[in-house]
Amino acid sequence: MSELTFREGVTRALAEELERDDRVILLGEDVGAAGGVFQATAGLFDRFGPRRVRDTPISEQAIVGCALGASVTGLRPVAEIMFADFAGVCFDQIANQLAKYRYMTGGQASVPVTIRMANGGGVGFAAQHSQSVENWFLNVPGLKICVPGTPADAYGLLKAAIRDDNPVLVFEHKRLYPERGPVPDDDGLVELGKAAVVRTGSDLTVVATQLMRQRALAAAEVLAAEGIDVEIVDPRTLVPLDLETIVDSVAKTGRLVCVQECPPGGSWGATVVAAVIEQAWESLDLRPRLVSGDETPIPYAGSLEDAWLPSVDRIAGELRDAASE
Amino acid sequence: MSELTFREGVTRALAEELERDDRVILLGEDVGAAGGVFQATAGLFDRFGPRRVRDTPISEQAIVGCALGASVTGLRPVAEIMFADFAGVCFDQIANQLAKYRYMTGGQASVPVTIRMANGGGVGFAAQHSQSVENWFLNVPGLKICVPGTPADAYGLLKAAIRDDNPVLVFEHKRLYPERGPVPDDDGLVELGKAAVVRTGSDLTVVATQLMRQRALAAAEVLAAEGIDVEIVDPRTLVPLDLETIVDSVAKTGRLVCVQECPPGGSWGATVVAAVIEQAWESLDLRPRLVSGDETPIPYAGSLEDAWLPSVDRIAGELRDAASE
Amino acid sequence: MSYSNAAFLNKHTVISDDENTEELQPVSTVALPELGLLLDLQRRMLEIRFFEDEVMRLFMLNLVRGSTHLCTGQEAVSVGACSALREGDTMTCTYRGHGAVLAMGAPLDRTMAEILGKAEGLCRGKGGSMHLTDLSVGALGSFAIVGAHLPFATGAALSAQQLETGAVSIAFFGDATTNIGAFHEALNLAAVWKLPVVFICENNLYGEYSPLASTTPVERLADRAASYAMTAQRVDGNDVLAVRDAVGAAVARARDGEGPTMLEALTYRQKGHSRTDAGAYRPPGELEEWLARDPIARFERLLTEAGVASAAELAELLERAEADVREATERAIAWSEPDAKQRLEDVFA
Amino acid sequence: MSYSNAAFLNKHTVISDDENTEELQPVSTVALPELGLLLDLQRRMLEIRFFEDEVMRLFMLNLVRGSTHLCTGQEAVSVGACSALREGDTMTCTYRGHGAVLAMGAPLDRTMAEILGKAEGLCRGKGGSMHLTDLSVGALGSFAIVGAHLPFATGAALSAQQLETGAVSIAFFGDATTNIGAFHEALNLAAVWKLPVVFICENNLYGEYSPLASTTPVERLADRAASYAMTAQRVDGNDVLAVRDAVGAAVARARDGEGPTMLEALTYRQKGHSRTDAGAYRPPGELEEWLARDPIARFERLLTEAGVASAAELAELLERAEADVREATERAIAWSEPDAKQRLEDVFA
Ligand SMILES: Cc1ncc(C[n+]2csc(CCOP(=O)(O)OP(=O)(O)O)c2C)c(N)n1
Ligand SMILES: Cc1ncc(C[n+]2csc(CCOP(=O)(O)OP(=O)(O)O)c2C)c(N)n1
Ligand SMILES: [Mg+2]
Ligand SMILES: [Mg+2]
Repeated sequence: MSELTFREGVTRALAEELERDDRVILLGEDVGAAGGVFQATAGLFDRFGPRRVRDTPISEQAIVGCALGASVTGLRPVAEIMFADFAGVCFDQIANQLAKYRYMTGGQASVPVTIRMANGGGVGFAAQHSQSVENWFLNVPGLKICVPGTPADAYGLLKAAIRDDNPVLVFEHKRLYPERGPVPDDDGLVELGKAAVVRTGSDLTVVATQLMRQRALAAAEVLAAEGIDVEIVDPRTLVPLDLETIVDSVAKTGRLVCVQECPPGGSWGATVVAAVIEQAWESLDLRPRLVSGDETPIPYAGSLEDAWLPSVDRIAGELRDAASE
Repeated sequence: MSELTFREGVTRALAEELERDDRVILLGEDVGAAGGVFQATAGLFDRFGPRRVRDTPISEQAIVGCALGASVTGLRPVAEIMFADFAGVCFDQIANQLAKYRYMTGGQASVPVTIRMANGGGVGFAAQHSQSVENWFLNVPGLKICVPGTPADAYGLLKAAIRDDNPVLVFEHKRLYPERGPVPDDDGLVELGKAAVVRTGSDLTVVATQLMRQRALAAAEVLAAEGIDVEIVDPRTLVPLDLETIVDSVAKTGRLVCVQECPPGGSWGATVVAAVIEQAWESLDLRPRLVSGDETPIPYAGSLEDAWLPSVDRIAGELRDAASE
Repeated sequence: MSYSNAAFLNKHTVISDDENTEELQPVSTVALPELGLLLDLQRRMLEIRFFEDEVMRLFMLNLVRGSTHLCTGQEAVSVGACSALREGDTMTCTYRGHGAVLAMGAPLDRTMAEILGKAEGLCRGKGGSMHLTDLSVGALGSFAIVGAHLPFATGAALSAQQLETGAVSIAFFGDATTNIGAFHEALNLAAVWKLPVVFICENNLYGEYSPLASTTPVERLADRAASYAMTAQRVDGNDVLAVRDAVGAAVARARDGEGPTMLEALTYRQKGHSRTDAGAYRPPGELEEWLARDPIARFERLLTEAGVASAAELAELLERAEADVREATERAIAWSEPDAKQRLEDVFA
Repeated sequence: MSYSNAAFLNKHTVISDDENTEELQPVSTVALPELGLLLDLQRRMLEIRFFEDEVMRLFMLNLVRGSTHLCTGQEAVSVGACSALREGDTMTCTYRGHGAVLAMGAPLDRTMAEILGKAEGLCRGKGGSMHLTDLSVGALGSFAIVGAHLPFATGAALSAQQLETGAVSIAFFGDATTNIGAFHEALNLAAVWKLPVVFICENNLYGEYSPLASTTPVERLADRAASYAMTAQRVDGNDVLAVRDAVGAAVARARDGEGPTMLEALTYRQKGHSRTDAGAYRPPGELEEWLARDPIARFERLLTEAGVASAAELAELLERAEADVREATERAIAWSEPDAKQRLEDVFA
């Protein structure tokens, strides 16, 4: 175990996979000489050279499409889309090309592409640089979706993503980059599709990812002091979704709350609620709840954004309600 | 009342709004001289001329962005994105620009843009021309979303969309274009955010839109013969969502099934289930269900696509199950 | 060389970059093709022509779903270009890609089977007419979103560059595709990374029902390559040897590490954009003019005039092609549709 | 004209399209500006300079959230261009748009208030540094997705054309933005519809940390206009009068129905890309070289040498600008943050 930041976890995963497999390459805007806008690729250009770590033009469609074409012909590209919100300008390449290539060709090729994107709000970047973009891709079969919430998961999921033979989107929450935590020194792969029970508890099941996992944990500590015992499950990947672990937890607690940073419409939380209801209706003692951001774009001002994002206080309040209903 | 096809309903709505308001213009690929790939704009170029009905290059980003800029400066553009799936190439313009412009500017302008798109499967167009694209935009606040299922709704929602001062996406299901039905001869506007109770019944509430509304109706007739009495609610717009009408129906029937053509993950059906649970948990006698397409891209071959899309048979089976559980 | 009038064969048209010199010029860069190859080119073009006729016939019989986009009249571009490739090279194309995929060597029967949505189809019936793909012959995909394959083509070229395979990636696309963002991004990326890729624009004068001039003020699309400091050339797209030479030269440059090329092949789509299109927008006489320049008839004349083959030999070639397509189609029709369960396969590896 | 050496003022640099003639040339198209205007241009540039310094200071004090992108060194482009507009004309720009928005006449205090996330901000605190917008002065928006505003700018021009308002739409964007798809689509649409829009590329040599040459093989970005048969010109972006003249001429053409123009203004970003950037990638000496060409110092020299204003008068102008910015900033700081409830407003009209 080493103590690393989330950002260092990402960098280490990239370095190890570049080292391990010549076919792995990185590409993206300023990922090379500059080490990435979030410094997540710092040092890799010097170490692996400009052919393996490639600076691109501001051409996200070309970045993703190039990664797809390269993956079908022998490389294992890891593309960076600087802010996840820029997935908008290459949405076709991700949703219509990358996600569907294998299927449309009847399985003729595998598509080992990883796309890393800085995700989420809470840092004052306003409406076009703060979204929880994983939710844009939930209705697009063919993509795996990673949503790490700790340095160890950032490291372990990214490595697993790079070794996976399918397109994997990895969302790195920008508020988490500086967060520290233990990261295993051995391979430390985190299997895609395996949730983590982050905290065991008997009163209530909370499902949360990324920044909200951290806030849910803090809220759980608040409630623990009040005698409410919260279980927290972090699915870590939304596709594939480890529904079993969630359902098992709900079977124990009878109560489900999904805590998410995005608006409720079309959210992963709504998807989880619908799926749990389908499989574990009998286990539910009370209505499942969503704790979400507002149904508005994300505002800039601190007073607005702070109110927009579910805070530890608000989460604690909702969990208290749910536990005592 | 006239008897019109869905397509004619669209054309009539466009003609009337072009006539009514000089600021209304149409733009899109081959919407002009050729009358549209689906012939939904047939005759309008001859009638209103090349300045009001504009053929564009194959440049969807430019089409949507141009519509946005024009809307802020005095026009009321109606853009056509030929196949809804092409929203992928202009996703940024729709989700990051159009949806957020008013909010990010603190309400300085309204954004009266309508985007029409041919949506959905069932016609053998394969994975890149068959998706239920409304689901891509559910987590993007700032857009209204129309999903007409009849000629009257195609007509009335489109007119309401064009007169609305906000961005409205109108999804026209391509399987429905040739379908006939009564269309009111007066203004016939359909208010955005008002569901229609398409069939009243007491055993089961079905929520369905577009092609699935038609199939759900057919399935309900099958079940009626078996003594099962199905109520069908068509929300007609997903944003704003008329939750009240759905909740009222569920209060009566105690059972909810959403029938949709898309995969379940991130679907509007999951969103409706989560919202109904939030508001009407006590009313539900049984677990709400989703009837959906598969979690795969949409296949080409008839034998595959027919199995992929919920059929009348499959819907009837699921409703029978739900009613008798 | 065993045929009598080789010099004649060298007199095909290369349209130079200077507007005023669109005349016959000898092409020197590529060695004169051998007899077998010449007949092969004609056979392939004929197969594609008959194939598209069959597709249309089957479409009318309701055996083809959705839409279909024929390349009739543009066979010389597909066949000329793909004949300049070697094993390991790759090709991407569009929904109008039947000809390109066949030109790479995809089997007639399994290609037709895909269009018919059969389990034996190239893509197991999942792709259909717009997504024909046969990786085993380097046909990496037919893409139905305009321009979406151009970034893909740069990726195949990146692999070639990075893995030092010596392979070249070519991509076919239409005139109207030069107006979409992905075109711009892909050409720029290819240029700045000096990727071994050849972008082949099939200028058939229309994007769907819109003539080029209504969607861009630029007439010579090859000029757009200048925005990427990229070498470009216009070529007579109805002259199979001219295309072969131009592509051959571009491919050779790419293999030598000299980077990408854009070619603009001037040609004409003899049928409508898709099945529903009767072509009402064509000015009178235009179709007839282009029919007179039909690439297959032209090459046939050339072959006879050059003494490569007799009229009888060419008639036999034609009959064989027709028969091959007919038999392949019969096989394809006889194959069964995929089992419904197969729709759940091939999502993830 | 009341100043003594008018001819001198006319000797600003226009960079001609011929590489070899980048020298001082008289500009004739635009009438010589009046005294008041000349001082106005300098005042605006000074205000922007001080404004950006204040933003940086406030950023360091943690009063500005997220990121911020200063236009220090590029003031002559914003000010010169916007001074060539008349009422009703519109402007769109980028995250690096403080200067452009101020140049259109947005109030210093409410602009600063927006950057500070105050309720009195131009956008009620919802937009922030990257989304400054003031419709009342024609500043239609600052866009944070590279290239996304170029289609928007064509839309504003379409309204002008369709509603026959005579208005012109201008759009500022960076050199690296010419590599993204939306740039290509917007310029083509503008050209084919002959829209009254002027695309002003601020070539400051870098996109974030990447020098231009690493992301495109094209050095003269104005050349890209040829892909749209669009008129284009390079201009010294650190010469406020040269910019004003070039934009003025383009705007006049646009108003006359002659369609769009692309201008490439050569300039330099004297600060990092955003707050976190120390500019390690700059070759030694480059910054110094450009500091020597600072647009404000240069124009000050010009004004004194031309006898337009004395050193003392210019010093007073500077002090006044500084004081205005300081006072506006103080007001902005004093204003309150928006009430949390306001986050739920302004989604729909
Ligand atoms: C992004 C996108 N927009 C629109 C379409 C619809 N569409 C299909 S083919 C076509 C015309 C393309 O014309 P061109 O590039 O000249 O190729 P051609 O069909 O002539 O071979 C259009 C507009 C599409 N498939 N993708
Ligand atoms: C689509 C998109 N990709 C990437 C970015 C991140 N980004 C912001 S500014 C910038 C550089 C832009 O460079 P240039 O166009 O030269 O403008 P400058 O910043 O120099 O004014 C990049 C890559 C973005 N905002 N949007
Ligand atoms: Mg064409
Ligand atoms: Mg720049």
